[in-house]
Amino acid sequence: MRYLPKSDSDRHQMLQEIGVPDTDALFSHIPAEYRLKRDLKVPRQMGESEIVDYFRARSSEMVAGYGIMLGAGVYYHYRPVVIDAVVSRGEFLTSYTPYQAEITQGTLQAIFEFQTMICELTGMEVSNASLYDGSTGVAEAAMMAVRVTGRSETVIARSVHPEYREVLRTYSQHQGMPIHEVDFSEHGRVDLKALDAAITDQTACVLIQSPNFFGTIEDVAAIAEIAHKKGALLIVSIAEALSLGIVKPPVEADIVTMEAQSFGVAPSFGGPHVGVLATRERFVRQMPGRLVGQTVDKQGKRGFVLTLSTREQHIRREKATSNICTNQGLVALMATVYMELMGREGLKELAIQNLAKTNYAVEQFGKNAKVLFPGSPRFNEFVIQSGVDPLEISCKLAGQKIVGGLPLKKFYPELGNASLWCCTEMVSKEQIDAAAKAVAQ
Amino acid sequence: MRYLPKSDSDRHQMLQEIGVPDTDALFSHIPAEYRLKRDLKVPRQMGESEIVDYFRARSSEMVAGYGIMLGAGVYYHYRPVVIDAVVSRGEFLTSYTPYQAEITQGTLQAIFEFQTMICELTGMEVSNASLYDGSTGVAEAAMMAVRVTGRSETVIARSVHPEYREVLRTYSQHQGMPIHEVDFSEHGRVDLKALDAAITDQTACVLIQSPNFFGTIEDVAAIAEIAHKKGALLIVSIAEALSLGIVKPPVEADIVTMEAQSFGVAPSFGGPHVGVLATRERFVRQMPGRLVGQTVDKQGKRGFVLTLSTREQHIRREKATSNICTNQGLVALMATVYMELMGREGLKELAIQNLAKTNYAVEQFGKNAKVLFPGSPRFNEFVIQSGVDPLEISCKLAGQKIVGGLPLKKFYPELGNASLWCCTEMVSKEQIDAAAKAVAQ
Amino acid sequence: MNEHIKKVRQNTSQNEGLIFERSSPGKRGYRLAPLDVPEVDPAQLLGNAVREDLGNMPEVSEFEVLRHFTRLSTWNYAIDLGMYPLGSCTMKYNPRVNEAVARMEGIANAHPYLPEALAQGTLRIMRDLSDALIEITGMDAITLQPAAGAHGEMTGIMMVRAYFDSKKERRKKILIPDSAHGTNPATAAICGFEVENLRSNHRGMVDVSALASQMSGDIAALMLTNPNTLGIFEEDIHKIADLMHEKGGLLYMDGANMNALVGKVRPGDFGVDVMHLNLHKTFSTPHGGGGPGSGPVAIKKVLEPFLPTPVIYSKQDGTLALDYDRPQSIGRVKAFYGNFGMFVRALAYILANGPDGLRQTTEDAVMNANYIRKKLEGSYDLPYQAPSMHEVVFSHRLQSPKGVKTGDIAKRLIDYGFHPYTTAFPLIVADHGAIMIEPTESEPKEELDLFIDAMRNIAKEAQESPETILNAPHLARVERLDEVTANRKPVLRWKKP
Amino acid sequence: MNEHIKKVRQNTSQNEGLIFERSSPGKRGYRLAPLDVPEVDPAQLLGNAVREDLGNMPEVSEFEVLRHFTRLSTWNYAIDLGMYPLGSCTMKYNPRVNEAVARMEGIANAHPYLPEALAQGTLRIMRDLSDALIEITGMDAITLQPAAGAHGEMTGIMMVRAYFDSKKERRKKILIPDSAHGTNPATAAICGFEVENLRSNHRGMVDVSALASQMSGDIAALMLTNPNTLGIFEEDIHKIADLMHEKGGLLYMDGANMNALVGKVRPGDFGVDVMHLNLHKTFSTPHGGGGPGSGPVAIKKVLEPFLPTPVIYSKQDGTLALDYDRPQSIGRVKAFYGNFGMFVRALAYILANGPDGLRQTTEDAVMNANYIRKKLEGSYDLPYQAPSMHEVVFSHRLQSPKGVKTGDIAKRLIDYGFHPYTTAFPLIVADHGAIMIEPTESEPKEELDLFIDAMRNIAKEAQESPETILNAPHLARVERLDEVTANRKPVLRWKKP
Ligand SMILES: Cc1ncc(COP(=O)(O)O)c(C=O)c1O
Ligand SMILES: Cc1ncc(COP(=O)(O)O)c(C=O)c1O
Repeated sequence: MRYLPKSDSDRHQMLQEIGVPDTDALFSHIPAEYRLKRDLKVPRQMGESEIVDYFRARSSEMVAGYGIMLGAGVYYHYRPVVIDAVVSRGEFLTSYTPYQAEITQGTLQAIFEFQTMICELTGMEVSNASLYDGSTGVAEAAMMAVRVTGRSETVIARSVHPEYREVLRTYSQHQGMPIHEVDFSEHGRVDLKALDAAITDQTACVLIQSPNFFGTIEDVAAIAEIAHKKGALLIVSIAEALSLGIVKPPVEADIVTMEAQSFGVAPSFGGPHVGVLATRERFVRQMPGRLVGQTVDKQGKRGFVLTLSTREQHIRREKATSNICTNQGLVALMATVYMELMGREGLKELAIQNLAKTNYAVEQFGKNAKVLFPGSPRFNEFVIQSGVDPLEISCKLAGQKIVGGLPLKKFYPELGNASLWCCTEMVSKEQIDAAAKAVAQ
Repeated sequence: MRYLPKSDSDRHQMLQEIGVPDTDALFSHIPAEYRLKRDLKVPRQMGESEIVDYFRARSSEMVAGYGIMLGAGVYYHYRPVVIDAVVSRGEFLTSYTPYQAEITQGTLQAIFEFQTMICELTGMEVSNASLYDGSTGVAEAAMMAVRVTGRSETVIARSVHPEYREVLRTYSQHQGMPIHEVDFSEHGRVDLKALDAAITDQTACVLIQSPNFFGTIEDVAAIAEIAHKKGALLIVSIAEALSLGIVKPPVEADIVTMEAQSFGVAPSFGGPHVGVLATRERFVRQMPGRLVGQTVDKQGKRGFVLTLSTREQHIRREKATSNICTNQGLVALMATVYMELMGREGLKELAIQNLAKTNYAVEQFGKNAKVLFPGSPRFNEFVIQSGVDPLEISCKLAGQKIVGGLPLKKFYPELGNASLWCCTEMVSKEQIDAAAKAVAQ
Repeated sequence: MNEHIKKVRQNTSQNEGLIFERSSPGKRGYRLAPLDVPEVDPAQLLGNAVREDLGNMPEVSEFEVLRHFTRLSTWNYAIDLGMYPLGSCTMKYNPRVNEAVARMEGIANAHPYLPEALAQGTLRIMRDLSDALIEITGMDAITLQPAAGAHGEMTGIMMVRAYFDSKKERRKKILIPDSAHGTNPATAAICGFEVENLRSNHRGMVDVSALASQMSGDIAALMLTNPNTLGIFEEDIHKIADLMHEKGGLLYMDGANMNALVGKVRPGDFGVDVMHLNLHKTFSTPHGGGGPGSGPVAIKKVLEPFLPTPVIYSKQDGTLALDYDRPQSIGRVKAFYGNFGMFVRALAYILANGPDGLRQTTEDAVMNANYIRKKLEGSYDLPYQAPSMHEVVFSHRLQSPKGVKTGDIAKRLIDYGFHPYTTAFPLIVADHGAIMIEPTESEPKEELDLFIDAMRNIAKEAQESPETILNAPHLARVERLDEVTANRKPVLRWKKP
Repeated sequence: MNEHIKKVRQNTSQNEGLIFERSSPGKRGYRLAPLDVPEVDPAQLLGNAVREDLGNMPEVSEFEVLRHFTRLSTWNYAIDLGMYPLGSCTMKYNPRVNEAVARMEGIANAHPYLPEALAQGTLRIMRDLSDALIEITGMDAITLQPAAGAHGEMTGIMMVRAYFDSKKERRKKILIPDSAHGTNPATAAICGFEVENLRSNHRGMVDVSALASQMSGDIAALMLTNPNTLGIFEEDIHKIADLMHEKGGLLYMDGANMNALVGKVRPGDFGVDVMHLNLHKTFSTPHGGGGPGSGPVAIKKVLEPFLPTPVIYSKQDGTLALDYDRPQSIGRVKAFYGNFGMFVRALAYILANGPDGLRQTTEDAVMNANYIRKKLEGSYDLPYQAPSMHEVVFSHRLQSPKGVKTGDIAKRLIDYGFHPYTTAFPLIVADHGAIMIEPTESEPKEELDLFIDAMRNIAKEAQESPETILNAPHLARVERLDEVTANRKPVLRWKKP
């Protein structure tokens, strides 16, 4: 086996030194009835070229070179090649969690920069080193709000990503954390009256997403006021991180939880992506996940360490703020590289391009179909109501190498033939025009 | 410009410190009439995504996923991914020629390993660090033979790669180095009688290729005897390095010059590939190109340096053994990684696979067309004589995603509709069968 | 002081500040393609939701970013540089072909909401990996959704809960041995269970009689790591499973240590009902400085109704599809289908190995651990004598009289050119003095010998010059860092001075 | 002794032997796909041409190879790690997008003998690059075939020779200034010319009066580097060109220093007849530890008939094709079409810059050199005072009285965290004491300041503690290596002990 650095004579010598006659002797203490006496039924050992062929065949069963107008939590943005150049370096790729700070300063400083930029972008004071993704981030944030407030209930907007809400439901089901959903108005934003009514003195947090699942930007300030008035925390989930390039950050929130896939991370059929949670300094000891802090070594030189780990499972065990251990380190590094490449001006410029593409698309689609939630500000997604099943539109577009919007019926039966479309900088005017035409009839 | 690490204020500050009012002042000593007062007419500055799009468009104008049965000096072999993982490391990729040994030990040791393995494979005693490619290697070798022998003429077999011979002609034309060509026999090998007749007491070297341009393996021992008998050196050029996995190395040669593209280097439309020259220890001071040698540092620790540089242009100027300076370092590193991955057994096993594929192809093609040079041993290429112009065959095969053999008329008009086919491990049985069928009609 | 160090020499290492310290207005690391649609006025479109500026986000050139991270990277240790003997972490070779195939366009660029007809390639990868993992574990079904080991634990324990809920049984507790990893109890808590500690016996294994007396109708499951975190195979595993099953309980296995078993022993064959795998350990996906991971959960038939949605299935026509209609499901644990990119890598690893390679891998991993054990016995105290599998756990008992603790020895290993072993657990090693070493199969004998030599030298130093160890590391870029201050006055982000 | 070093700290660096020292029979770093055709008996097929075995070729696993080279790589300095101020080498940022596009399948996998109809993409790349380079140089035509600068020189000088041959003129000599790079005279020799040395004047430029008197009907061409190797623009370039042309001679320009001119001045506009470019310098293709390079040769119309074959042209239908039928051609200088992979990278660089970026690049490169010059004047002797372009050449005159030579200062720079500047030439710097510094545009001000600080400190050390410098480097993995023994008793390969 080409990965194994041993010859038979190496093995022989080592077994001799161990003092056993053969390898089987090393397994002889395992009850014989459990020892496997046959080969595993997995494909035979393959050459590297065969492995490449296998995956090339799988890859060719997918779409390549298409204009994909799907968003809904996973966004197509151009990924600068420097990202892969950095994360492919063995020193990052094959390093472990930086528990041993003295020889993982590279990873630690990168995370410190990540935390800093997440704070700059979200308007929060502290950020963790990452969570699994945006969906589990929502669950972790709600659990954190419960710890912070001592209250148990979560009021969540239906305009939050449906799968994020499902994950919250899964996490909360056995923790005595009732979840209440609040509907959206005809503007595709949280129904503020209903929200106000839903909050009780047991409400730990109000949880919204902005831009929300429909691409609409919520009135965060108004919602914050409603939540805070009743002593609940406001949690804002952000699924499209790029929106922060041009949309005001949710500074009124108490916790921001974000999916940062837009920052240079490949869609990769839904993962690995990277969640992150940011909040106020005063809540730092209730945060889930790893934190990197700055310190000095014995000589007074600046250095970085994992810190406040008494929050974590390896110290606190069942009393930890979360059970998370392995997080999304390398993906957070991708996002870090992306944020540094794009920087202060690039994120803004790109966000404006997304606005422009989407604005153009809304105008074009609007000629042939009903665009829902008019009047509300949106970032790079919008919902249309078509005469026919959106799947039919998609079929028509496939011939032009375009993948159309996401049918919403499954998540929002009341929206009928609605579908959710996304226009990032990766979709061309021609593709938008073609799609807008297909929507007609 | 995103590559430039300066802000305008950096520039301003630096110009101030230099003591000039603006950048133009730094160019003011250049006669005004030569200063360009307009923009260069090159395409406007592009975003990275646009650059990728441009090259993706070019790439899609080529063949992808085809079975390519072309060889003729450039061979398709599987390239293990570790090669690119290694050469993509900035420490190798962006390092200069290792003149400063103390901080380029990585490159130096790798070259030392390269030189060692080239010696092991070719049966020579010393190898240089690389030359541009196999074709210039032939020219350098002939010039070296002239220096070594004090004679002026080269006798070269017509079964040497036609483009290699062209390069030799170009190099030698102004150096008083007459070139004589010797024909091949009906066995597709050097005509030994003609060779014997062509050698004079002014012959510095006999230059052959084995496996030769037709894929046929020359009788190196017999040729060596003929050459040596008359005091000429024997130079053996190898265009298909992989042949050394199963074909006896040309130990009778005085100089071996090789193209090592087969060792993990992409075809890349003909370059960069990597030439190398190996020879006997006693000729070392007449070798062209860089050499790495082992030595020790002040503490007695092993280390490596560029050595014997008094042969080279930067010391010897017009008396140097060659004008070569920049060589093919990174490509030699690719070959080094490849040779170490494949190693003693892998090169052999792969070479035998190539033999088997080609043998099978010869059998199949032989049913439908005349395979030339029967009876002579061959490695992974063979020549067929078809009824129709080989381009017609290629056209037929294109529909099946196969690129057929190379028409030989251009190089060998006397061979009429002959074409040169290559079957490496990358060509499947199905493709061979399809091609053999197409040759019929 | 450092004359016995054979594995490394000193060299220069570039300094590099924070990226913010390089920022200067007007520098750019990007350039966008020009817009092909009419420009817009953000303020007009967004109203008061428009953002003014991006605060102190950096402005740097592309080259500075590349050089910044290249320099930073050189401050890291990595498997690619040398042995990484972290016990319980299985720091094995991360094959480069895995990275290559995960970046193929159709794969990397696949949107999770592509219509199924356009996503057969990715679904096939999931199915093929699932089949292989089911065979390897000897279980009946699997979900690939969990993002890491702890997430898998949560998924598994929630399925346990759902199982009892479906039977209207209300069991309140999960049994967890004292040797367990911290995520086990933390997970139980999230799933609404109380944690009951299960004692280990003097051999470092589950105390079967304690289990017999503790096991009751109130206990939903036992969370067992096998081999356990001492690297010891629970020889009484059949009794343990029987005991659990007799009282209606389930056996959960933390599969973090599957690298000791693959191809040799299958948990499904020794009574496990539910278990997670760590693709980022056993199946070679890279650790990436902390993640991403992937923690599939394999189960026996009885738990199948409770799998998270969606579940892959084959349609009549042979194409693959996703089933969302599973009323007894515990629900989703993550958006989409899991850390798909890790599935690609794990499957590539399995294909590269085949049955023979997987078995040999396990054998080599166990042999390497036993070789280290043999060579370090005497130099370090071995608190548990039972046979070792893929890792061996010593204690600092012989060194602590000199004030030298496991954490100090770990730091001194850095000077010797190695990453430290695991120090944080298992907690049952007396005085928390665990020296937990897992070499994996990826280390050649020469590297093991250097490690053994380093450990032996340090043992000697502990007797002869303990202060050398207590002040280690001496040869790293930074000396020992002040974690206490970091904790007390947390500085968690850069601020503009 | 090292307290003034700001740019680096000490760190550990892994040791690694030769790969042969890791070899053990039976280890494998590869696995082939199974053969899909009948097996063969090599001995039968090849007869006595069959090979027995492969001697001492190594047998190692894949992971060992990866780790081997990863470790080796960490012993190298690189642009990615810091400034690489090698004069005449233009060690600039090698953009990563270049690497990505060069690896696209259709491009990397293109066989040079593909039928033209299937190779339009690669031919288009060659044409687009050719057009851009012709515009940048202000010349009329170009060949991309030469593999590096020296190869380009040879191609260009052969065309000069062919030009005179076509006119039946037999000119025997090439004029070369004493400041020239070694490849210039070496090339002239290969082309069958005698080399005549041309003196520089006290300003470091061509001595025009000397040229006037030396130029004759026997001289085919002047090989001039401009800016020359002192980084000085030949201000009398028009006179020089006129002098050459008046006597029927040609002006060859070594374009190694084009990074000082691109977008600002075009050689074609100041009288150059033939010149080469180094894509691996000016156009950002990576140096790769010694190569590959690419040395296109741009020419004026009169030389066009002599271009190497083949030459690209457009057919009626707009497709591109290769013309092999050029009776006056000098012939091929290399198989196929040149180092095509470098064309891809150079074109990507040009596209990334555009006209504005190319000009700014040149301006920054010249500014950086002048900044260094300004800051190091006083600390080091500046033998030639003429304005500097992209590089500046000092001498060791102020240090040599203490026995400290340019080569020593260079070694001490290693301790300060920098790669040395160029020491080997230009030879006209008295006593061969050149300190030739080319920062390129890629260095930020902070890096330049650190370099300046290092150089100033070393200048101080030269006065106060010269032995520190003479024994440098102190902080690298190895100390100064014994080149004398290496030369005297060459050990050029490993041998089985
Ligand atoms: C025994 C054991 N269980 C569980 C885990 C948690 O796995 P993860 O980090 O993937 O969440 C670990 C990880 O270190 C472990 O060693
Ligand atoms: C001025 C000058 N001319 C020519 C060359 C030779 O170029 P190459 O190394 O590409 O052959 C160099 C290379 O260093 C150079 O600096």
